[in-house]
Amino acid sequence: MIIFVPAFAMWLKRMTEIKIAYFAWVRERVGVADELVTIPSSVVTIEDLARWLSARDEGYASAFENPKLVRAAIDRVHAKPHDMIGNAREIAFFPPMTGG
Amino acid sequence: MIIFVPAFAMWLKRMTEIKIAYFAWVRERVGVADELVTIPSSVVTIEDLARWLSARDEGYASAFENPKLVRAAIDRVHAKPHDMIGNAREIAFFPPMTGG
Amino acid sequence: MAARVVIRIQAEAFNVAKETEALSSPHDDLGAVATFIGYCRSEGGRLAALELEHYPGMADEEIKRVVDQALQRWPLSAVSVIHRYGVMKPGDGIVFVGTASSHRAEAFAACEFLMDYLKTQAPFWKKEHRADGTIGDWVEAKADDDVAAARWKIGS
Amino acid sequence: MAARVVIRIQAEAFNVAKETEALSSPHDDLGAVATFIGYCRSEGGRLAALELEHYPGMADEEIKRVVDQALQRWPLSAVSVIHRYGVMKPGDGIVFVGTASSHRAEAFAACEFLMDYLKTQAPFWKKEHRADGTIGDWVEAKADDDVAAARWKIGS
Repeated sequence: MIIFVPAFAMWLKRMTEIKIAYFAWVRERVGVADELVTIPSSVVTIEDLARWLSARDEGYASAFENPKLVRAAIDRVHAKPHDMIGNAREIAFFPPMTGG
Repeated sequence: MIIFVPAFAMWLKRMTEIKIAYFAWVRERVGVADELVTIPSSVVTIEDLARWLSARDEGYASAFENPKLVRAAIDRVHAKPHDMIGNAREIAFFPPMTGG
Repeated sequence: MAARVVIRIQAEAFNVAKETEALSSPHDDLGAVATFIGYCRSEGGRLAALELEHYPGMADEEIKRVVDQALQRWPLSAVSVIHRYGVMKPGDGIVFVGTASSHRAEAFAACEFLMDYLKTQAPFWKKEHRADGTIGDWVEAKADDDVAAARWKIGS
Repeated sequence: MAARVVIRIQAEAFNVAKETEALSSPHDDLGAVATFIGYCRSEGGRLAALELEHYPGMADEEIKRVVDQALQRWPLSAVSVIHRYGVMKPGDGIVFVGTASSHRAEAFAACEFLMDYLKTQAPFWKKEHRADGTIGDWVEAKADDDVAAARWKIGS
């Protein structure tokens, strides 16, 4: 017998909802600066997330068309394509940096 | 027959008279900051000059006792022990530099 | 001796004199201060401005990480990193990096290390505003910069 | 473009702000200014002052030669070298070197080159004045400094 517990369901939902931020031309192509996204459990790594986002529409597809040109950060720390998203609260995608 | 020409003698004298300047502990050991010296024709190189000066007195001898620690300049350009004095007007002796 | 660290991400111009003075605030064994200022260039008149976008949440944290690496690597008495964002005109200072140490080799190395890492690691992006009034391209990262950063042999 | 060169040998203190500003005097393709300031140290309280002797006739000429080498080697828009002589107290600036170029690598390299060469080639000598009031020794040249200068592979 399964008992439906609303509080537990909300916690589950929060666990898979994540903030994604975009910068520079990645932001321009995607069309938003940041968004809250509920990602499926099949999306485990940064690379998975980029692929999953690319399938959304042409803007995302264009942003991620050359994965080598897109860098990522997990919770504000530089990350690599195979790094796992885990319990991250904020993922960012952006081109190679040109500050300084 | 030799004709004595005073003007020519003065020119000869000027040719062999040279200013020598000393700096830092070389100056302190020699005891003067600079001097006009008439050097014999046997003194051809910087090394010769250092040896010749060393024979003058204890102060000079002490200044040049370790030739590796004394640097020289000919007419305000760094020189090496075997460089020739030639028609130089100013020779300087000093320790390795410690500016900057 | 704890190092005096200044990290600022700001829209306003910085005052080079004030920042340099702060690095050499009196302490008896300061021997060397190295500074670097990066300016907005017109690229031979082609550009009217550069617009710098940044990742506000991350920029400060990432620069702090880079500064911490410098502090672990060299004996520094002070480090300052100031990076601006927003629209810069040619001649405007974009970044100021300064290091203070007892000896010159350490001050120079740390200053250059910080600049190399800021270029490749700090989340800032430059967009060109052309002299003809149109918006230009995003500046592309240079392979040279990665090479410069890589010579310090610290993993990113 | 002719580089703007400043070489000064002086007893008076220099103004870091003014000297740095002069290096970045507006021109559109200035991208990078690197500066270095060398200070008088107390060596942990041991020294009351450093007295700098110099060879007035040669110092200016020798620094000019070193600056010319830097200008031949790197594309610089401005170079400043200011070296003081006389008695310096701990914390006093002794030397200011600044370079301006389009890109940072050139500005840094030229600035460090100039400092390395000033240390081993410019006719200046430091004498210690001890904190106990006595006159100390002449500072000995460091083998390190010759190594630093030698890596630029320019004959002295």
